[in-house]
Amino acid sequence: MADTARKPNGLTRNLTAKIASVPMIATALVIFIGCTAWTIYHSFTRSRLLPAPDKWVGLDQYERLWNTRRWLVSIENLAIYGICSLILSLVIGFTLAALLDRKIRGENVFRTIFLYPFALSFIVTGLAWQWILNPDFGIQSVVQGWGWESFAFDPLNNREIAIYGILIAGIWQGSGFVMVLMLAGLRGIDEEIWKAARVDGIPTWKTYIFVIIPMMRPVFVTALVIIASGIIKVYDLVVAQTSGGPGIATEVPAKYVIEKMFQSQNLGQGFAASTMMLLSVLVVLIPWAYLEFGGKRRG
Amino acid sequence: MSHSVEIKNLDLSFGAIDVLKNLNLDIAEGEFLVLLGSSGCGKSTLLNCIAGLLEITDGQIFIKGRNVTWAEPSERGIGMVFQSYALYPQMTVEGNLSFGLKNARMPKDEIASRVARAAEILQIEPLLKRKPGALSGGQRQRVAIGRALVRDVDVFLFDEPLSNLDAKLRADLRVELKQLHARLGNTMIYVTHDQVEAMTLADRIAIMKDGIIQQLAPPSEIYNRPVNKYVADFIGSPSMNFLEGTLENGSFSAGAVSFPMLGYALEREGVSGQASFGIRPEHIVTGEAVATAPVQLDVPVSVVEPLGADTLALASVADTPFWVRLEGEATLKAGDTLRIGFDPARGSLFDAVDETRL
Amino acid sequence: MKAIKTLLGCTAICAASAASAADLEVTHWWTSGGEAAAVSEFAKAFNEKTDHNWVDGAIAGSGGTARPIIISRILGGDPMGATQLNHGRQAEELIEAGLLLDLTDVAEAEGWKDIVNPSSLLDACTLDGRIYCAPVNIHSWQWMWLSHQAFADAGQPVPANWDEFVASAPALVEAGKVPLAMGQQPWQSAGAFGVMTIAIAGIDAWREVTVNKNADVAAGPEYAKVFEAAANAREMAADSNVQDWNQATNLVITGKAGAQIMGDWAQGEFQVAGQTAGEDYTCLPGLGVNQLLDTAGDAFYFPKQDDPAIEAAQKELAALLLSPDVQVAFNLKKGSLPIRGDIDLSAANDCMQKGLEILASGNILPSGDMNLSPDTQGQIEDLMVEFWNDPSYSAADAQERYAEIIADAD
Amino acid sequence: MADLTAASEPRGPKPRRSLSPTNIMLYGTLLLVSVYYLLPLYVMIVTSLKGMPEIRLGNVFSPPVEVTFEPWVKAWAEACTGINCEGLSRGFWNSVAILIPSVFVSISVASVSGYALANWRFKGSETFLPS
Repeated sequence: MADTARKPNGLTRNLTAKIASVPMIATALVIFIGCTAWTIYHSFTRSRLLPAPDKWVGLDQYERLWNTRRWLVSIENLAIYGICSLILSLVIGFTLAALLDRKIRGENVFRTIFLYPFALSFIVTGLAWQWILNPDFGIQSVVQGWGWESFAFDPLNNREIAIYGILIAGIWQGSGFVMVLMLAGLRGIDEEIWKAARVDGIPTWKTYIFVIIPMMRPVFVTALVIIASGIIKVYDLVVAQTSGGPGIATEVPAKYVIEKMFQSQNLGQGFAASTMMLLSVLVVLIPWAYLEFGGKRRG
Repeated sequence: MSHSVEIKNLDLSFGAIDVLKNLNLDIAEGEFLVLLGSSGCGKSTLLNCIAGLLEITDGQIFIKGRNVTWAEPSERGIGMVFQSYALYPQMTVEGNLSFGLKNARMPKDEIASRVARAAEILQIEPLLKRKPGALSGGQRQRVAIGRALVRDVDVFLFDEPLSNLDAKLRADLRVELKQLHARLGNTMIYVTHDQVEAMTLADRIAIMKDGIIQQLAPPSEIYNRPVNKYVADFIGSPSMNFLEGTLENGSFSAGAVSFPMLGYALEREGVSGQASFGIRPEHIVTGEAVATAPVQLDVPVSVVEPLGADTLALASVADTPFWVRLEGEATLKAGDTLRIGFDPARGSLFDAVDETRL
Repeated sequence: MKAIKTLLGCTAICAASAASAADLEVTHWWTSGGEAAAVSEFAKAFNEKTDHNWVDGAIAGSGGTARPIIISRILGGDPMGATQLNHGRQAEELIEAGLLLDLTDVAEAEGWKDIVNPSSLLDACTLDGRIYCAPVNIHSWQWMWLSHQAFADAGQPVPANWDEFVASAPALVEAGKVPLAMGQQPWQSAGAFGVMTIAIAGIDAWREVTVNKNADVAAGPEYAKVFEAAANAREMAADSNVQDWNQATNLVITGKAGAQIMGDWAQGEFQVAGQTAGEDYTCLPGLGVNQLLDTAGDAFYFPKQDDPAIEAAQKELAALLLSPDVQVAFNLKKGSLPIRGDIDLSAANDCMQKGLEILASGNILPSGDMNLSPDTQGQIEDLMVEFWNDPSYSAADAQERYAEIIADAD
Repeated sequence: MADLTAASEPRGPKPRRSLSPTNIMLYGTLLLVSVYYLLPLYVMIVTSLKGMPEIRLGNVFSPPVEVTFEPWVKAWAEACTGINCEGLSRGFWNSVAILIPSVFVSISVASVSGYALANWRFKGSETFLPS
């Protein structure tokens, strides 16, 4: 708008572009902001099956939410899953990309192998890993069949480590895509940087850590966004693999929201939970955005 | 061993494609050698082979008398400067200069003194704490040179280091490079496709084509006595004028034009047959000087290009386009007839078939 | 198509309740083998006995998956002709919002008040004196299934009630059996707990808590006993490493587990396995303590439609669902009890007969579905699934949480 | 360096062992990781070729004793949802029917928006098109 004020023909400049952007801006405003506001408002009401804007209850839904063990466990699980999958996806994805970037034979075959899980739905992924991790006919029984009787590997049936069973499947599905992103990033690095490092006598691994990885910051940010969206999608995986069990050991916030809204028919509670999810996303996002964009302006 | 770099029978092929063919090259201690050629001629490839960045198919490479054919780039005693600068973007200038040294576990004070010396030589002391992103192209290239400098090596390799700079900066940095060479006295091998750089910087120029060195000689010899038509055509701007004709009894004739090759030192006595005669536009005289020239012609002018310091005129001799360089601002216009003259002894004769110098 | 049929229906000007043919989409989540066979009895009867056409809208997955889809379709203005729901409070708000068809005239014409037994089923369909759903069957939770083989292997007589069962549990463990088979789906944990409540705390305490939402009783000594027993049962079920209820039932069938607390639908599994009640397995209604059955079940609701022809078809289907021969055909396949006491079910097996007797004697409870809102039930399920799976969750803590939920219940 | 000076006259390409420790590490890691990635695919395919009794008996990794394509046929054309027995084919065509218009709509919306963003850099346009 300041732009318009400064230049007399500001309004007509790029007029077609401005008109073309109207639907997008309108959609963004109405859908994102409107729906968010609507959801937040209703989280302060006693809405059951139907939204009840007149049944105002203040912070009751939030009080109940934070007194619910299942919600606390869900948050904890999401944190464990989120941090682990973030780190592991990046590490595995980058390592695989770096290995494939060493001009190896059969690169296409390996790339396809690592990427195909990404094309599968979480439901299929969940079921396949549920079989594999099943102690009665999966890995555990096979290893025990080899004679190692005391071998125990049943993450999906053990409350303490069940969330890591989900993680195995999540990494399996998501890391291939991170690998492809990283590979594209590595291919985008100027060949002469590598030459310079060789002339300088820097070992390959050191070149990766001190030169290449810092250069790939934008790729890492992209990968981070994609992994983060995968973390939010973990709902499907949990439903397919464990339905939140054993007990409530693998519950996740999204599952809480959906079950409260549709199965328990308590929209208010579901909205309160989803508002908390939004809030936690903002808590992570705002400082990051501040550092990212605030820093740019200073520089 | 006065040879600094010695290349023996070097072959390089990628699959079925031969890039370098049985190449031999000796470079003397402290020499500034320029590898010159159009793109795809193999000059950068040769440089990468010397640096050890490409594995050769056959042959040997010696640096300072040591066989380094199988040595890693960092063990060859070379420093290299790249066209894209190839600085480490996330490190400061100081970091860029010292990274390789730190990695070689050099003592800290030694690193500091080397970095300080390089920074002093290249006048980049104020930039040491900055990152490459905050530097101009010229500054970046200095840092890149500095990174080669701190390695304290015998041979510097430059891979088109100035091509990414604008014309003005290029000229400035060219001069600085020449001064640097004079100050350091190292052997330098410099790849470029810019003949001005080659002519001004080089002690010797190696002109390459299709993976073969066509001529290896000091600039003046390359300019005055090109060994073949390709070299003659490649060097000089505008390039050499060629007349296609015949050489008989020491006399060259093309169409209506004919003149004796008086004073021209033929490679072999008594050759004759189909030949090209080449003469550079700047070796053609006009005005009063014509009177003393052995060959004098009246030619029609079709195009005039004033360049300020001099003027180029496109004329026609024996139905062949013929560029003439006139001193200063000439009062010439298209359609005029120009009287020109030249000395055949300053020209070059090439065999019409194998294009070698006659 | 629909429009043309409507047009034909209007121009024909037959009787007021024009019996013009309509396509009626019916949604439900009866997708397993036996369930599908049962629902096709409805479809067959509807297609044969009326001019209308049953369009099957089965939704794969359990009620938990299907219910949100069904409800969102009704709320979203794309109502189906009829839909299965558990009767109870799930549809309450839909009725209040005026989205469901009033079936009172059908009920009166068919005399549902007189034939539906127990009458509480019809109460669950009633709001402000109007009837909104057609109950089709009764499912009861209050059963314990015991494996004769497991007890024989342990050298124990088959218990006749919960206390005897608890007493024989150590012997079962010694014989390498899992005393109590238990799946890990939340509703299983909550259901088993409900069954134990009635058996252990007694009907009065249960009624005080579930119907009157008395949190003091929920925190009181009767319920403390229930939680102790549940904690004990949790230990007995510790080695039962299965997920689905039918896997748990299978442990009982194969004699790997001593018993399972599960509703009458478990009986279908025993039948499929070729076992005979009384010889291979025993069923104990009310855990052999309080012989009471609750009366949960399935009902059909009819979302309001603009088209009078469809409305007529909806009402015809409602009447048909409760007709005697359809009830018999459906319930024999489904393994559930019919909602009318005046029909002949001599083909039913022992356990089903036991259930019919209890039903006839009037020892019935209204189902938790009818008393507690889905929200409260959801909270109890969350509590139970955690309690049953986490040995460190003490009975006292769980009871405290339970009392909180009851105090907040509406 | 020691082995270099020891060699009489280095000439031509540096000799390399194809089974160098680096290569063993590289391909070893890749193959090992491939196993992790292929395991579920293997399990899915193997299981889909087994009959029901075999699935109940064996473990998920054992190859099928009797290969049967029946589950495939069943999934595609015969699997029942309620009393409809059309298998996946119905869902597949539904997916196609939804996919085509949704792709069309999203592409047209995105191209209009993309045009706007490409031509008009306004404050906050990064929000819609993070770069």
